[in-house]
Amino acid sequence: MDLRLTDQQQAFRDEVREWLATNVPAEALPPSSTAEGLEAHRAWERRLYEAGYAAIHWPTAYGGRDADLLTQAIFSEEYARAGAPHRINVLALGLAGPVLIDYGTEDQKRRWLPGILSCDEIWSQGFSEPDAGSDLAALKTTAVREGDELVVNGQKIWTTLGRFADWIFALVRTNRDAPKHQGITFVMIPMDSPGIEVRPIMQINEDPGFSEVFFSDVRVPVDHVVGEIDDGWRIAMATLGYERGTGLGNHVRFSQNVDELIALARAEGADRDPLVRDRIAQRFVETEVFRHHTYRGLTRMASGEGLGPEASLNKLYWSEMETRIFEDGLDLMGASAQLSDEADTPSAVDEWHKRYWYARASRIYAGTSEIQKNIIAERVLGLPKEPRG
Amino acid sequence: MDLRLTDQQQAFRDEVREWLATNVPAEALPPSSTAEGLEAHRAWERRLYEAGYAAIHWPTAYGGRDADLLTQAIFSEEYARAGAPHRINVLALGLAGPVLIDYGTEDQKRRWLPGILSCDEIWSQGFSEPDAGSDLAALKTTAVREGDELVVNGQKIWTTLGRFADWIFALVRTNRDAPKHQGITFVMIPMDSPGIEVRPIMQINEDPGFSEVFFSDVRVPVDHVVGEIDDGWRIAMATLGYERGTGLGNHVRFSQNVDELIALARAEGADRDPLVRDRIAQRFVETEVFRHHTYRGLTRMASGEGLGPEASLNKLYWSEMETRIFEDGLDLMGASAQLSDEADTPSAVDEWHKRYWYARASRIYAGTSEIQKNIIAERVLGLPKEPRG
Amino acid sequence: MRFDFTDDQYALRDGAREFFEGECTPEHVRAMWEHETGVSEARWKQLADTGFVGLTIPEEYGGLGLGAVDLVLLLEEAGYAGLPEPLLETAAVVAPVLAAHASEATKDEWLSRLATGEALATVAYDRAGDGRWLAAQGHVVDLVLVLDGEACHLVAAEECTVEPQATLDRGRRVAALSIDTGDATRLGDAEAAAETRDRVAAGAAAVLNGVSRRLLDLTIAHVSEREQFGRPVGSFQAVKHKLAETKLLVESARPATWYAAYAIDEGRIDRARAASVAKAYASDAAAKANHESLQCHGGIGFTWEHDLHLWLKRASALQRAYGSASNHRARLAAALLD
Amino acid sequence: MRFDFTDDQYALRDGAREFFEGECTPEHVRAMWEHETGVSEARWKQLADTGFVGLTIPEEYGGLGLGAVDLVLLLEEAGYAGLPEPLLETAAVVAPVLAAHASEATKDEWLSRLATGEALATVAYDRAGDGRWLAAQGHVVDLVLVLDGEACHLVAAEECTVEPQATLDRGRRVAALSIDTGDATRLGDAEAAAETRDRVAAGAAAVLNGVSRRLLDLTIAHVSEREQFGRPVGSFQAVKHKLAETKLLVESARPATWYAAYAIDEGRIDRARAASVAKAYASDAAAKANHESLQCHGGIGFTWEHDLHLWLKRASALQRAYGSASNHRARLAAALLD
Repeated sequence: MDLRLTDQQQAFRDEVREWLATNVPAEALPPSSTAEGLEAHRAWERRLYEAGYAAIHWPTAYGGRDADLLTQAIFSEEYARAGAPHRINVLALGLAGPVLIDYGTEDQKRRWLPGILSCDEIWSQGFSEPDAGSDLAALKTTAVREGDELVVNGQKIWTTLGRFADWIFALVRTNRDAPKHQGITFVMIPMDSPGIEVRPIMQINEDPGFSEVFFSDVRVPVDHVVGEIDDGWRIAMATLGYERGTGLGNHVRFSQNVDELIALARAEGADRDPLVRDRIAQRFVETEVFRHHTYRGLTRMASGEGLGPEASLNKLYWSEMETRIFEDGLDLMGASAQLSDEADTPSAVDEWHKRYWYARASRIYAGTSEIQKNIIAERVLGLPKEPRG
Repeated sequence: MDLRLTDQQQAFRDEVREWLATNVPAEALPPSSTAEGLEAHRAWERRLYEAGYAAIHWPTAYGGRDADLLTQAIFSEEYARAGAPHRINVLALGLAGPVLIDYGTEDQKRRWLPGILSCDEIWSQGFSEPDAGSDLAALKTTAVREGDELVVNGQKIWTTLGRFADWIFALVRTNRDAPKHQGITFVMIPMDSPGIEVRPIMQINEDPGFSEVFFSDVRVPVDHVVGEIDDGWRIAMATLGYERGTGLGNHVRFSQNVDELIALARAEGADRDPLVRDRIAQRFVETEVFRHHTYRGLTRMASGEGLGPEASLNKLYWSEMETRIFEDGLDLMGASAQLSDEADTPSAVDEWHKRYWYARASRIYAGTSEIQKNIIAERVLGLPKEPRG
Repeated sequence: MRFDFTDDQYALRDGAREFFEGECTPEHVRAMWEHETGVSEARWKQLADTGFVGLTIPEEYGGLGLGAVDLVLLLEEAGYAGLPEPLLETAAVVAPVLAAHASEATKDEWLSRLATGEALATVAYDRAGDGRWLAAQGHVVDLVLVLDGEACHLVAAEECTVEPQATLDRGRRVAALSIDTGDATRLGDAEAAAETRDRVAAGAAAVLNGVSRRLLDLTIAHVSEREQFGRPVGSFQAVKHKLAETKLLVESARPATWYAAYAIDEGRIDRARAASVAKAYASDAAAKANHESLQCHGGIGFTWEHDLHLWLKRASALQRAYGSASNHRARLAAALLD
Repeated sequence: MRFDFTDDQYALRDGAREFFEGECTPEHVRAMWEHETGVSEARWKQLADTGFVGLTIPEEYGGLGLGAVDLVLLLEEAGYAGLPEPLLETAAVVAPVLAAHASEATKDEWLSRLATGEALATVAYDRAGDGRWLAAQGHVVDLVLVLDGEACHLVAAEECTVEPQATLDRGRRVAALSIDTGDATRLGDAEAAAETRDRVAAGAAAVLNGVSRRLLDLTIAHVSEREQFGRPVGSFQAVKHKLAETKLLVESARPATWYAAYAIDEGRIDRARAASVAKAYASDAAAKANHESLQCHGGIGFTWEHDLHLWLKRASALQRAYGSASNHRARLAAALLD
């Protein structure tokens, strides 16, 4: 066991840290859900791109740095520590790009990868549907081949940046007669195609970050299909593996959250209250445990072992922990937690609420906590499956 | 809403209170799991009987007082408040007796009711089996009719006072070809019948209160069957209704437990610790809520409404609450909780452990907490049933 | 010994339920979110006309002269409906405290106007960090009852500095009030303050119980209909058990709250304990209902257009207002251990 | 950056596992419950002969000269096996503290004898209410390391008044010791005491993690086999989710504990925090494992003849010994907030 960095890793850390110290905007950018904020975020992404930090995990051949997992983790940690802006094109950098690299044709790579890297083209993800939910493969959006085109009809939901995205990578059903997990195709669709309508979803935290996307006879060239027609489920499943590198800096964020909780307790004059102290200490314990768990998983992945179903332990852990952290913050505020804006608190109450609802959403998206528990029970513990209804 | 007692009820309360004050032994009786303790408990039951308190809920015709539910509750509360000895023949007074009163022939009533009332005959219950557990109707003990006798073979488990009991009322399978819930018969079996072997079960609290009972070709006269052959499941289900009167004094006991917890906190010098105070207050809240819940249920039952599946809310509530009370006590003791005897604590650590394990057992017996939740979900909330495997 | 309501009390409850089903639908509640003041004067007037607002006001002032037990089921229905108007503050707290502790002159000045719905009242119980008071619907009320430690004060709203606040739950807005109190504003003695505290706690518990019931009902409806993996979500044991646990808490909170109302009406010796027990338990039950209901709804529960959040936010606010569960436990601990 | 053990460390772990599978089966543990002292001298001697007891003792005294990271997996296996002998106290605490802080004379007197298994040691960390110390296997040890606030003391057992206690877990007995400490018995400075405290916490966490794993494994085996309502108990979602939650806690506790061992070996600045994090989390994980395992076993888990209770009682004892979760959280709160 050796948690020190090599000289080379240390040098990379120093380089990243210095670059971020120089380049991270002093003021937080406006929210990317506004047109103004989006431009500011695009400019920031462009800066990252020019410095070679846009996608360090991509192969060098496609503009990345071929960074190994540890190097990615170092970058993610420093990025989180610096409080740098959230990444807006993560779905393209983390999912669409790697899918193209692994499954795309050379033409497809040339067409799409550069725009992803430079953030000239923003991507959204078209997997979820209203009637599918946790049961992703129950998707109903259809694509019927007519000559060299697919004609797409249906509806996607929970697409990020839907209003601003240039492209959507979507799963569509190309064969209704095939079993549920077959007959699904992975296709890239321009968001300005005729027949696409985007309706923002107003969320309960009043954030319009997600949209519904409706497809009516949307015509897509067949060469926008990645992989083979009817073979999209396999690719969709492969994207789950790409997510393994995405949470590497999360533990830094959670530790920062506990620091904010401590600052809040002090500001509320509650830091001598033993009940508050006990809860803050418990949140600290949980974030520390998560940090060690992250490093442990990192080592396993770096040595070529997949996390496999144990990724569910990770997801379940942090989403539940995050909810508790923000709920504790609201409890600390007491009756003031009902306000939606209060300048007195160190972290504005608004911001707490927003993050609290996000945290609660994290128990739903990317596999609900209940589904994670099923996976752990059946695939980690080996318990017998439920009888099918 | 009127929680006052009528003059008549008040008079009964005073009478009971006075009788208990005069008659309850100053020293706790030895455990009824010992021969000596059993005799002492029998003597106490006899005293109750002679004073007319053995089974006040039974009809006057059979030696009871025809007491309504409120009167029963008054008796149970006073009994608990007085710290009177636990009742040893509860299964007979609460289940076998009422079954006989409702389903027995006149001969059967004459044969068994007097011995129950006077505690001359002690009864155990033969429902549970090792392979049945929560799924009571999966019982396998068989009874084959041969002339005027049933020949019983099989095994019962978790029978109380098995070693000392004179009789056992048992469910046996008389028809193997019938559906699971049919072909079951309710029968009274003398425990001194040839072919019965009783093996005490040593529990993890080192209490040998339960036994396994093995039946090998045990011959029982057919007139010991209550109701009709093959119609025992209906009677077994009816006994669930009889239990409604049995928990009426429980809330007094739980409030006493919280008082003991407070005394323990003081003795451990922990009563100024805000974390301890918060937990004790929570236990108080829970016991108070339970008390009100009990009175509410009592009023509903007294006005002729059955509790029905809401009895599951009650069972779930108290068994979980009781476990927390005793777990808090162990936490208060800290490292000393690992000792199994320590004279310094106000309630000996031994006693806490014993009650802690009992409390945990209460989450299993008479329908596990999980089964109670199923009942609440399906029969109170009306949620759809699980598909059958 | 009868732990139940009378037929008259149930009839009042049914009347309130019917009224809310007509006049306080989710659409009505939603409309208040966008409304200028967030309070419907018309609905309040109607509520007053039916006698609900003046329920606890003596008949000589135009009320029904009833008590906390008569009101408690109405408060629960108000929570169930998501009523924006300050029925809790006006009818469960200010009116009865005035009736019991105010001078004849003060009663003459206010009680009839409260009964007719002409005047609204609120309670200043929760303090903001800066010495101001947070008061529900403080921006539209006429009268404020201030609970300041061991003393109660009565202040006309026009004598306060009133600053409306942005609130998470725009169906129950809060204003920050700066209030000058002194001997001139004092109402009654320490008993008036103690009684006020208990009425606030018990009343808030009753409203919370209604909110929790609504959260549970919305969720039962959703999981009974919504299918995943070819079966209703509500047929999964994990979902069942969550909702069974929630039901247990919510159903247990109700008799405890009813008892607190009874203890208030009867001046029982355990009144203060009963009120804290009710608010502590109801708050925790609401937190559980909040958690499980959103989780069982999945993504749809996070959308503005779904009604769930109207009650999620009410639950979140009332759970922490008027003394959180841990505040009330601390009060109980002092009573039990000191 | 490598958060993993070396092949050598895994080989040691495998050796320990194999040893325990042969010499510390449930039947062996059970035998200790009825044994006169509850400690098998023969097994301890064997453990010493394999080098496990002396693992952390410098080679010059006949040990292997290894560290806390090398030992931590062995402690976990000891917990998994339910080992009655004081490996935690001797090898994880007393030996390394002596090696680091004792005088040459003291080291000469004790370390070789500890390494050969000739002498046993324990730690006096938990106080009984009456000023005595509770010490694991205190009735059979030769040497006692006392952690008294900011000071460590080393006392020969023969100089203590030793009173064996009845314990819930007769596989790990406890004696009450009356100990005279003073300048003559003091060992090292405040740092020695701090290090001792951290070694106790981290070591106890490691053993607890093994206990929790065993509880979970016993339960998985049971619910996979036991049928109710025509299907394995483990196929019910409620059971699955309980055990998934337990697995989450237990698996998360392990890397945190390994890190604490690493922080001890490396003298990291967050050593004290890491040790408290490990013990707090491992204690709560053990409490969860204790709860769910017994519940999932149903009635059979309450019987003396079933092995489950051997680990239930070990979990219950170690969860509260050497600083409970809330004790360690209080320590962390002081570090974070004061």
